[in-house]
Amino acid sequence: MLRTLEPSPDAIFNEGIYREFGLKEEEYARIVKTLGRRPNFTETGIYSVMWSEHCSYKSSRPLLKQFPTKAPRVLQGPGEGAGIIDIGDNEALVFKMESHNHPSAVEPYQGAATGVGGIVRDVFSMGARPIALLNSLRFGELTSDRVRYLFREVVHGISGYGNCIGVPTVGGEVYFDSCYEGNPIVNAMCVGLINHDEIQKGVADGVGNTVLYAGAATGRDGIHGATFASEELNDESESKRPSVQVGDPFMEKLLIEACLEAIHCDALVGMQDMGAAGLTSSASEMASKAGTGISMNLDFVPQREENMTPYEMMLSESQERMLLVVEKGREAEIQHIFKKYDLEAVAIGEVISEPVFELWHRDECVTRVPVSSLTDDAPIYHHLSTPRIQKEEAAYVPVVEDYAQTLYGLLRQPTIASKASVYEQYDSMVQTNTVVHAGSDAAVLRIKGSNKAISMTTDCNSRYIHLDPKNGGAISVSEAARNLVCSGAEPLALTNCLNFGNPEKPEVFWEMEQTVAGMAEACQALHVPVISGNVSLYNGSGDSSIYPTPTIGMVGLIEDIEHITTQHAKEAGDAIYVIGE
Amino acid sequence: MKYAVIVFPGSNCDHDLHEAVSTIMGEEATFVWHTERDLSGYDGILLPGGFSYGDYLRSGAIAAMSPILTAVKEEAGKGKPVLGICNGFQILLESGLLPGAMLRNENQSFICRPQQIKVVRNDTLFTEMYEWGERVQFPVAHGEGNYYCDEKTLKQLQAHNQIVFTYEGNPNGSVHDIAGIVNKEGNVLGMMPHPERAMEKLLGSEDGRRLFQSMIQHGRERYATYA
Amino acid sequence: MYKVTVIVTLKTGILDPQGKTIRQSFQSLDYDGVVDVKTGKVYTLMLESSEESVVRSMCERVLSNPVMEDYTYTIEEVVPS
Amino acid sequence: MYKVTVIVTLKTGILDPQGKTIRQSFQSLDYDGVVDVKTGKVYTLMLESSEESVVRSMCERVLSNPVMEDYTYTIEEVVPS
Ligand SMILES: Nc1ncnc2c1ncn2[C@@H]1O[C@H](COP(=O)(O)OP(=O)(O)O)[C@@H](O)[C@H]1O
Repeated sequence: MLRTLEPSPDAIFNEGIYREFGLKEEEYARIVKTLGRRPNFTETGIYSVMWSEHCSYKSSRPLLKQFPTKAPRVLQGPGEGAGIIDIGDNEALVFKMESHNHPSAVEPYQGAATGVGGIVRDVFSMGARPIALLNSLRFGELTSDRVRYLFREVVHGISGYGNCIGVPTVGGEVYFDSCYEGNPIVNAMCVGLINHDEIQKGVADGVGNTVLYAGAATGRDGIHGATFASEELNDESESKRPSVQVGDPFMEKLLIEACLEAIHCDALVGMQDMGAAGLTSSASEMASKAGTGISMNLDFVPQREENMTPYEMMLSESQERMLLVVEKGREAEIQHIFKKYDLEAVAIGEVISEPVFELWHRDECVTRVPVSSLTDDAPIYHHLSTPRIQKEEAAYVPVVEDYAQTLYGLLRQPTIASKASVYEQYDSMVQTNTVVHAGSDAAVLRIKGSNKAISMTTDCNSRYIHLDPKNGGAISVSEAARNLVCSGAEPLALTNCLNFGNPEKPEVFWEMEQTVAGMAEACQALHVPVISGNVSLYNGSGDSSIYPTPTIGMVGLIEDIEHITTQHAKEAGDAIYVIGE
Repeated sequence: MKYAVIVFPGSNCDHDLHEAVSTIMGEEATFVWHTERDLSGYDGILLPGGFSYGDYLRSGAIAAMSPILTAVKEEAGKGKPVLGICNGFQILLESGLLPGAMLRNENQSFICRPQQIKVVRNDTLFTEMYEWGERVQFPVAHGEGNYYCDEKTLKQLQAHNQIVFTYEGNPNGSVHDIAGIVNKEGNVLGMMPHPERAMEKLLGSEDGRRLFQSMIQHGRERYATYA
Repeated sequence: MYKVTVIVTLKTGILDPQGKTIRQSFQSLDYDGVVDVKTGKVYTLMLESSEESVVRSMCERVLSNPVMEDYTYTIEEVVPS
Repeated sequence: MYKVTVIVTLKTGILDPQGKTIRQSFQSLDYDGVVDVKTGKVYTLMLESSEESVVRSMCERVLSNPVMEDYTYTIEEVVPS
């Protein structure tokens, strides 16, 4: 059996194996102090993922506090799978944006596809029907074969996944700049529609209630954190185990329908998708939010591969999986719904009163740690911040000899040129709500059964932010708001994805501080709260970082479909006005 | 009139089609899950677009093997209208209800946009309300809409007047610009473009309405003769 | 246990745009002498029995569409490890 | 002229949703004893030369993504007819 080959708690300490999990000295010491003992292999893995930047926001949490998150219409701010904003008539919009940059750099098709899958799960796990997808993509210059390949396959991946699940992709943006050469940016946003009384939360409430696992079986996908793979631990093929996650949009479509049917069954207590750090983060977060504990028996976890260890099951990032908490004794009602869609929903554990996270495997307790130590009490870092000194350069004054040629030259720039070849690969019309398609400032969807419409856009001009992070951050938010207003909408709220370089570099951290401050200021001024978001750090290749890229996804409300406006010129002879400075 | 909208795992235009018939045309429409085996209570059968079974294997292939297709064939044999749109068309091809097969689009990519379509037959039960040769606008949205058949089959399609819609400006490489065909009897129509997405001016086109109107009108007349 | 490898290719005469695209990308990467590229699909089935009539029916009814595709298969006995 | 047949399959452990769905559909069609179905792609290249190092590089750079796929190939000399 593989597990017997796992290093012992003492070996993990003596040989410093925890470092290979990405844990710092003080973090390991903190775990030992919390537990009053040395963590075993599974526990070390669990802490390493829960305390990773991705799950704990340990570098960015202090900065995010600056964002205004409250407003009369906000029904759910940051903290749940996605934010929720009221649009009246008992209806609300659920939305969030997320990055899948690193997976897309390795396997662009699957990286982008699973990025879409993940953000869609965040939305329907709240009980909302996903009604629109947007994205924001950035690549190096199109002059290299590798970049062309990444660009083509990322777009195919988004189209392959989004089209299959029947959620229209209605907008987005594509930029090309050499700073993204080795590290493309793939951010996906999903918007869902929900009735107020259908809102679900990811909570493990009610001691004794059952924890159900639904969807795809768990494989060894995405287990990469620990590079310990010392050859004596595993045989050769094992050590080369691939970590690429493959998406199954067909499974996702079935999950959407099953979960949205399940929310009408009052046996359902809570629901959350298994995203980054899969079973570990979903289960511990659900318990943390309810102030309960959770105990799971890993023998019952559906497995795609043989001899999976607790470590592998807990860190797997297999896609299309959901965790549900269901009233004890009423499991069959929920299972019946999943069965109709040929989906498994298996009881794997229960909610317990003691606030611990407890895992059993083959009659052995393999993990027992306080829930809060995984979530709320994760470490926080206040990194050093040093202003990046902008080299003083004489203002560039272009010399334009032939305006027509210059204009053609500009229009030929891939960043400026028409993106029709991209967005025509996306089904933008399914669900028959799309009134304004990609190609205008913002996409507009009508809300069936009402006179209302909603408008949405993704924006970020990272070059401005590179030149002046604070102003640039404010400009991004303002640009998004302007795009909505131009479509006839009142901006309601935004989500964002903060794509930055390595926060341990003082200049990068300074950029983050400044950018977030600028964004927050613009949000305050425009009364647009931030209701969800995501942070992606360590973007860059070699020694260089990407430009600061805080992608904004903003959503607005159009009270009357009569007010919908598009940017296209309508008729010869119409007058043109310039408003503003 | 009462229509069945067949739902396969992975169908995703089922609701759009249902709404087109019910909310917009005001007829009765019922979702029928793919495991059912009896469709005798319906006046017409609608196979929606989407990605049945994820389009795994070949688009429409796995759905074409599901039990309900036997019932679809039975009702088609009785002369009831059967309409397959997009994935529904692919299912009709894979099940042999219509001749030919679908290849991937020539440019290898999914394509979604409004498309000009020419009505080349207006004497089918689905197209009576169009002018002959009329250009209409229906959106297309597919990755495998490149209709293929061999020379002999094409000759037969032409000989029996089975080509109903053609593309103006072929978006996917289809043989003879074919966008939609009927069976010899004229009661089974498969088409790649989406008339159910062309029901409202607000969304860009309402040219699809007359297709459903024709079908419903025909059903009423048929009903009247039998009654 | 039997390992059946089924190869499904487009019938001759049917345009294979994907093959053409791949041939072009070989060219742009300076691989000379690529005269033709054809694409197809492979299915590897693990079966408990190896009756050829069954395998053929699986190929014809499920794995290929005779309107546009041809198939070939090989059967190999494998000893489970 | 050489005919090179390249078979590209997913590495073990990588999810093959298509294979899984096809296996289930065999079951529902009452083909028993189908233990596993894996899907892959096949490329038939016609090349003017058969240098193995070139073929391997074509497989690695163009025909497969080494992060998730394995490939095998066979080379066969063919006399143009
Ligand atoms: N990746 C994408 N996905 C969907 N739509 C896109 C994408 N990229 C660009 N678009 C659409 O193309 C239009 C033009 O985009 P862009 O060239 O970035 O101009 P701008 O930023 O001035 O709107 C926008 O309406 C946008 O929604």
